This record gives sequence, structure tokens and C-alpha cells, in this order.
Amino acid sequence: MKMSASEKQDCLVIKVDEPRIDAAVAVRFKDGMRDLTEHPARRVILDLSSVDFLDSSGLGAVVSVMKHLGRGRQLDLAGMTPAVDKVFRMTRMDSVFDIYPDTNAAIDGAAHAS
Amino acid sequence: MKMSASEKQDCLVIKVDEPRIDAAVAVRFKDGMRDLTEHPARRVILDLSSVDFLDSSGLGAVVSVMKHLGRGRQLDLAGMTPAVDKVFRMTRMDSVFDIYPDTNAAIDGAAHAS
Amino acid sequence: MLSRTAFRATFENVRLAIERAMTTLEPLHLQPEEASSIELVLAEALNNVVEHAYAPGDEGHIKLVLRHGRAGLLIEIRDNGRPMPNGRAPLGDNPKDYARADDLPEGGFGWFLIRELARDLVYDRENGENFLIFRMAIGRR
Amino acid sequence: MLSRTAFRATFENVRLAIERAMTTLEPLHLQPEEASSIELVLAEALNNVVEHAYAPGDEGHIKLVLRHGRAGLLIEIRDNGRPMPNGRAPLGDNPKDYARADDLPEGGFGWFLIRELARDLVYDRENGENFLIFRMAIGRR
Ligand SMILES: Nc1ncnc2c1ncn2[C@@H]1O[C@H](COP(=O)(O)OP(=O)(O)O)[C@@H](O)[C@H]1O
Ligand SMILES: Nc1ncnc2c1ncn2[C@@H]1O[C@H](COP(=O)(O)OP(=O)(O)O)[C@@H](O)[C@H]1O
Repeated sequence: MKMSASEKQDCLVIKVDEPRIDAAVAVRFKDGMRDLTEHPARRVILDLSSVDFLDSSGLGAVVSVMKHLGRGRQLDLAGMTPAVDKVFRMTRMDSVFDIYPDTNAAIDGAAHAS
Repeated sequence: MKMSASEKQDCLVIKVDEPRIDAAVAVRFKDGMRDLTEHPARRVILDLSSVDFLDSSGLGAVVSVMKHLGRGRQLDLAGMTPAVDKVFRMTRMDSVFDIYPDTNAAIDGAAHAS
Repeated sequence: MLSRTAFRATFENVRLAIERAMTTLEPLHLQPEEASSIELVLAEALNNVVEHAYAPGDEGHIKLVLRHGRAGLLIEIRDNGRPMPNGRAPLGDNPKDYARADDLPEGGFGWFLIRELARDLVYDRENGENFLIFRMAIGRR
Repeated sequence: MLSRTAFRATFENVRLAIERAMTTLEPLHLQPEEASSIELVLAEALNNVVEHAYAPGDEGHIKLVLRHGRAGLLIEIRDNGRPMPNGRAPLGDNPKDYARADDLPEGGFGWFLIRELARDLVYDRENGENFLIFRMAIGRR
């Protein structure tokens, strides 16, 4: 599972460099996220701009990561492509996450919120 | 193909004593009708009250009989059951024939018309 | 699955197959209107195979599968006869208002009736076999 | 018929099968919205088989048939795994408005998504085989 983390203004930005988060990689995605979020940043921004496809297993994995972060830490989403956005909307998970058009907007939004 | 003819007030009433006029009997139905309508009555009433089912082949056979009677002779229909009625309505053939609830109504109607 | 049958393609066998099918459907307690639509669409689709898919004298066979689910009754018909004209299921001509008795058609209503009664019809040719599947919307219980 | 494939039931094979299916559908020039719905519904239905129909370690197989007609895209999925719960395809739970993060479900969306995206779904158990068929309404050309 290709994913990379970088620090930007107190935020940890994690970019998924895979076209799909589906049942075949959901576990690896969760593991990767747990490793990368060992970093103590309170706000994690997940950059999904390279992800063309996410199924319900992928969605479940994103939710699981968010719950794993626990209280006091936040997982925001950025750069969702249309097909990924659709899954979040259909399952109403779009109301659970803060969603930004891209990481810059997310960092700005995060700066405002904090 | 069970069918029988009787004369009633200048009308020839032909009753089909079979539950189905379908592709399996359409030809026999046509032949039977041609034999029975050798009788010179100007008005033929086809009593369909025993027929529960008629498909497009059966419909085609009824139309064929009507055309075979030619000008100056008329084929009226009586006693159509709901499933038979539906086929005539769907194909708009209900506007081509004079249709009566039963043979008595048909004979009365014929008496009026003549 | 409600039933799966195969029979030699003759008008008489179609009649028997429809009779069996209607018996199979009895436990569904269909409305008379629904039952007569199913009976009619089966007659039109199956008789078409006897009449058009196989040449007279052909030893043709027909397979009929009935399935029932929330979406209604799913009817699948397969035969090894000739393909549909242009590889597509005919659209069926709309009935006209007939001006003169001489113009009246004596046939050609089969596909019109199928199209009126069936939903979501898909025709396909697979390995030399005609595959027809469509749905009858019947009361959901 | 557009395509017919069979493969061993693993998440990786489902991914490959979906990739092939989407390539097969290219000549239909689907709207991106239509294509992504098909991709999603295929993923949900096929992954469900891997996850629920077969036990881990089972040598299970999946058959996938895609057919195209005026009624849209017909998707047929067969497997030899365990039957659906109560012999019926699950209705799928509607998503709720979640009050607390702790309550958030991490699964159970599969059948809800299938029900939202697919039409006329029929599930049947035939000779020890699960048979699932549904339709995707795609632009008629
Ligand atoms: N099952 C079939 N296989 C091959 N060709 C068919 C089939 N059904 C119909 N056709 C073709 O489509 C035409 C229209 O069919 P239909 O509307 O049923 O009229 P008809 O009353 O002549 O059967 C037929 O004349 C035939 O050429
Ligand atoms: N193909 C299948 N075969 C057998 N059981 C299934 C199948 N698909 C789903 N199920 C059952 O239906 C339940 C709901 O499925 P679904 O909505 O997809 O949730 P999940 O996210 O747990 O897969 C599953 O937990 C399982 O018990």
C-alpha cells in the first residue's frame, strides 16, 4: 500500500498513492494508517486525490482509522474524486467527516478551526 | 376443435367449446369456422364465453375468419372473458368488431342494427 | 427457483408448458390480471420460438426457467434456433386504427404484446443459443 | 453477451474481474456516473461472496456474466457458497445520522449500496448454487 506522510502547519497530511481502496487492500490501508498516525499531530488530513475508487470495505477502513485516532484527534478528508465522494454521500458518512476540496483548503480550514 | 352452430333470429351463432384459442389450434379454429360459415346468414355471432385464453395467433385467426366472410357479412363477438377481452383491447381490435356481453345482447343488437 | 423445464419446440408442448407454469405459480396467489398477463406473454414468447426460431421439421428445443424474487417474476427462455432479426428482439409494431377490414393484419402482434406486458427485456445470443430474459411485475408480498 | 468469466473467490481476483468488466464496458461509452455505479455494485456484490458465502480457506469460485440490452446492463453472479441469510438477499440497513463517533459502523453498507444502485434484483438458490441477477439502468442508445 503506497502512502506517504508529511507535516504541514501542525497537520499531518497523508497521501494515498493508490488508485483503489477496496476489500483487497482495506486491511493494509488500515495498518499503514496506524503506523503513520503514530505521529502525535492532533489533526490528520487524508489526501484521497489519487484514489479513483473506494468500496464499502474502503469506507469501513477510513471510519476505523478515524475511530482509532480517538478523542482529541481528528481525521479530515481532502481531494475526494467523484466516485469516492459518491460512496461517502450515499452512506451519509459525508456528515461525519470534515471534507475539503484539496489539502491546501484542508490546512486553511484546520488553521481556522484551531 | 369443439365448436357448434345454431340459428337464432337470422343470426348464425357459433359457440367455441374449448378453453383456449392459441397457436396450437388456430388453424383448426379457422377451418372449423370456414365450414360452419358456409351457412348463408349475413350475421355471424361468435360466442367466446367458454374461451379463457386467446393469444395473438388466436386473434389472428378470428380476424382471418372475419375477412374471409367478406363484404355484406358480419362477424360479431359475444361473451368475451376478461383475458380474451384484454387481448382485443391491447391490440385495438376491439374497435374493429361489434362486441356484446352475451349472445342474447348480440342478437338484440343485431336486430336493432338491421 | 420456481421451475426449470425443457421441451421439444411444438405448439402443443408450449401449451403444456404454460399449463405447468401456471400451476407452479398458484402458490403466489396472483391477481387474475397478473396471471393472464403472464400466460399471454409466455404464449407469445414461446410460440415465437416454435414459429420463427426453428424451421419446420427442426428438432428444436426450448428451455424455460421461472424465478421469483422481490423484483417480480423473472422469465428466462433459451433456444438453439436462428437469431432474432438483426440480432435484436423486435420492438413490435404499435396497433393502428384500421380503416378498412381488408387492411387488418392477421399476425405480427406477438412482440407488441410482449413489449407491453414484460419489463426489462434483454435478448442475447450466446454460443449459438438465443437467450431471452424479462421480468413480470407482480404484487410484492 | 458482453462477457462471461469464472474465477477463484479472492479479493484480488474480484479486483481483476472488475477491471476486466470495466474494460469490456468501454464500447458502451457510459457516463462516468454510470460506470462508477457499476464498478461499485460489482465490488460490493462480488466481495460479499468472498467474505460471506465462502469460509476462509474454501476453494470457492465465482461466475460473473454481463449482458447488455435495451433494459440496461444485466449482471448475473453465481457461487457455490452458503445461502443468503434466511434464503433472501439482505435488504441492507439505511444509513443513520450518527450522533457519536464511537457508534459509527465500519461495515454493513454492502447490501444497502447494492439495493440503492441496482434494479430488479432477484436472488435465488438453485441446486446448491447462489444465483443473483440485477439490472443497472444505463443510457439507452
Ligand atoms: N424467437 C424468435 N426467433 C427468431 N425470430 C423471431 C423470433 N420471434 C420473432 N421473430 C421475428 O420477429 C418477427 C415479429 O414477431 P411477432 O411480433 O411475434 O409477429 P408474428 O405474429 O409474426 O409472430 C417475426 O416475423 C420473426 O421474423
Ligand atoms: N453473498 C453472500 N452470501 C451469503 N451471505 C451474505 C452474502 N452477502 C451478504 N451476506 C450476509 O448479509 C450480511 C450483510 O451484508 P452487507 O450489507 O454486505 O454487510 P458487510 O459489510 O458485512 O458485508 C452479511 O453480514 C452476511 O451475513
